[in-house]
Amino acid sequence: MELFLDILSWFFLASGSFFCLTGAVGLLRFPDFFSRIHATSLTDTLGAGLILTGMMLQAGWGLVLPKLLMILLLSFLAGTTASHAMAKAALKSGLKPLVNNEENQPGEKPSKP
Amino acid sequence: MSFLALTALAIVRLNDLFAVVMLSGIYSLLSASFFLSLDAVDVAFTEASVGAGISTLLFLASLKLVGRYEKKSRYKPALALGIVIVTGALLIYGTMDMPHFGSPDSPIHQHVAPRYINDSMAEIGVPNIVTSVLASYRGFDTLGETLVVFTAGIGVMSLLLISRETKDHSKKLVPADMQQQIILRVVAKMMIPLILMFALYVQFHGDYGPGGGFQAGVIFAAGVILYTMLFGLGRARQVFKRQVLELLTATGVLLYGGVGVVCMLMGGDFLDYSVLRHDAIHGQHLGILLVELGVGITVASVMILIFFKFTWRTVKHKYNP
Amino acid sequence: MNIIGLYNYWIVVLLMMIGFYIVIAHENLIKKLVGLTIFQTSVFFFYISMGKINGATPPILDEKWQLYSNPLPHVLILTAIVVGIATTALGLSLVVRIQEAYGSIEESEIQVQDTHDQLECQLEAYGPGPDFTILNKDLTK
Amino acid sequence: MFAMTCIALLIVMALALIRAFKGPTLYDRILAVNTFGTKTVLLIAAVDFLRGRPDFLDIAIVYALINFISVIAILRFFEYAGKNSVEGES
Repeated sequence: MELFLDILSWFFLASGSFFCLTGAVGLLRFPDFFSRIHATSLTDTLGAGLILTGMMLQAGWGLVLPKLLMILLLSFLAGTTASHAMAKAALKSGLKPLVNNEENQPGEKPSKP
Repeated sequence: MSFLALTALAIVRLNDLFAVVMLSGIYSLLSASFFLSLDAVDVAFTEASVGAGISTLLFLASLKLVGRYEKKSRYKPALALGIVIVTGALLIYGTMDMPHFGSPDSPIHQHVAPRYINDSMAEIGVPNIVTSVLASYRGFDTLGETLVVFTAGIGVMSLLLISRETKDHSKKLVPADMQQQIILRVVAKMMIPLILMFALYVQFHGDYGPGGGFQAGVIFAAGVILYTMLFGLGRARQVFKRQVLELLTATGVLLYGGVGVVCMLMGGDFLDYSVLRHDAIHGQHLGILLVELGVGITVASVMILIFFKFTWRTVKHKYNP
Repeated sequence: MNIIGLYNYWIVVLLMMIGFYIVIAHENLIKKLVGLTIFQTSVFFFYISMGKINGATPPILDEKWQLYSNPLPHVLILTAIVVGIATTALGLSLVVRIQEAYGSIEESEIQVQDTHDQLECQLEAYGPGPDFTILNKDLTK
Repeated sequence: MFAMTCIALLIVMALALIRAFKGPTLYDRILAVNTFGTKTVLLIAAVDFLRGRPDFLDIAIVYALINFISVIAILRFFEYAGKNSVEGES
C-alpha cells in the first residue's frame, strides 16, 4: 500500500511538473497575449492540481491534508478567476487577438511577429 | 538569490513606473521564498503578506494619483555610479572578515540565542520561539514598533486629510463598482470570508506555528481591501466606519500598554506576564495572546485606514479636481 | 569554500548598492521609494543570512529536531518589515501631497519651482534686482 | 521526487521572469506575475515537504490569497487608469 501510494504520488508530481513546464514554454514562446494566457492558465490549473494531489498522497492524515485542500481550492478559484479577469481586461482595453483571417487573404500563413 | 539581483537590475532600467511596481511585487515574492529557505518562516510570512500584498497595493494607489511615467533624467549618473561602486567595494572588503554563511560557531549564535532556544519552552511555554521572543522577552521593542505603526497611521491621516465638504459631495457620485464583473464579485464573495477567517487563525495560532499579530493584521486588512476594490469604497465605509477604525487603532496600542500596566499593578515588572495568573506559564500564555491581539488590531486598522485615505484621494481627484 | 561561504553577503552588498544607486541617481520620487525598499530588503537579507545555521530547522520547538536557527534576527526583521511598510506608506502620502502642491514628482522640477518661488519672494521684499530677469528667463524656459 | 518538482518549478519561474522582463504589453507582465505567484505557492509547498516539516503550509495559503488580491488590484488600476470616463472609481 505504501509503495502504491508512493508510485501514484510520484506519477502525479511528475506529470504536474511536466504540465507546468509546458505552460511556461508556451508563456515564453507564443506570439501574442491571448495565446499565452491560454497556454498558462490551463496548464497552471492542471499542474497545480496534480502537484498538490501528489503532495496530499504523501502527507497522510493530519493537519497538513486540510491545508493542502485549502490551497487547492484557492488555486482553483483564484487562478481561474484571475485569468478570466485578465483576459477580459485585455480585451476591453483594445488588445486584439492575433487571428488568421483567411477570408481576407486566402493562402496566407498565420502571421507571426 | 541571483534571481533577486536580476529583478533589481531590471527595476533600475525600467522607465514605466507601473512595471517597476509589478517587478517589485515579484521581488518581494522572491525574497519571501529566500527567507523561507533560510529557516525564517515567520519573516517569510510577514514579507509575503506585507511586501507582496499591501505595499504593491499602496504603490498602485499612489501611482493612480501621480501618474505612470518617469521622466528621462538629464544628468549623467557617472558620479552616482562611482560613489556606489566605491561603497560597494568597501562593503565587500568588509565581508571578508565575516564568518562563513551557516557556520554554527559564528559570534551571533553565542550570546542570547542559546538561552532562547533552550529555556523558552520552560519559561514561556510557547513552541514558536519567535513568538515568545517577540511578545515576551523583547516585549518593549514590540510595543515601540506598534507605536511606530500607530504614529505612521496618524501621519498618513493628517497628510491626506479630506474636508467634509468633499466627502459629502463625492458620496453621491461614488457608483457601485465593477457591476459588470459578475464572476469576480461572486468569487470574491466566496474568498473574503475565507481570508478573514484565515487571518483569525493566523492570529490565534501564532503560538504554535508561524504567525502572530503583525501578519494577521495585514492579512485581515488585505481581505477588507479586496472588498473595497470590488464593491466600492462607499459600501466598505458603511461596514468599517472611520471613527470606529480610528478608535480601534488606539485600542490596540492601549491594550498592549494596558497589559503591561496590569502586570505592574499585580506586582510584577512592566510587561512581565508571569503574574497575570497563579501559574507563570499560564500567565505568559495569556499575556502573549492579549499582546498579539493588540498588535493585530492596531496593524489591521492602520493598514485599512491608510488604504481608505489613498482611495478617497483618488475619488476626490476624480470628481472635483 | 571561501567564495561559496561569502556568496550571500556579496549578493546582499550588490542589492544594497542597486538600491542606493536608484535612490541617488533617479529623480522620480516613487522610484526613489522603490529603491529605498530594495535597500531595506537587503538589510533584512543580511540579518537573516547571519541567523542561519547549516542543517538547522525553523525555530519552532518540536521533539523531532535538535538544531534550530537563531530566532533573534527573525524577530527583529519581522517587526522591521511591518514598520518599513508603515514608513513607506508615510513616504507615499508625502509624495502624493508633493504632487498636489507642485504638479510633479521629479526632483529637478520641484527644485526649479522652489528657486522660482524664492526669487519671487525676494522680488516682493526687495524690489527687482538687475540679474533677476535673466534667471527668470532661464528657469521658465 | 520533491527535489525534481522543485527544480521544474524553478525553471518555470525563470521562464516567467523572462517574460515579465520582456513583456511587450503590460498584460503580458501581469500574466507573468500571476504565473510566478502560483508557482511560488507550489514551490513553497514542495520545499516544505523536501525539508520534512510540512507544518508551514500557512505561508503557501497566504501566497495564494495575496496573489489573487494583487492581480485584482493591478487590473482595477488599469481599468480606470486607461480611460477617463466617469464610469466608476473606488
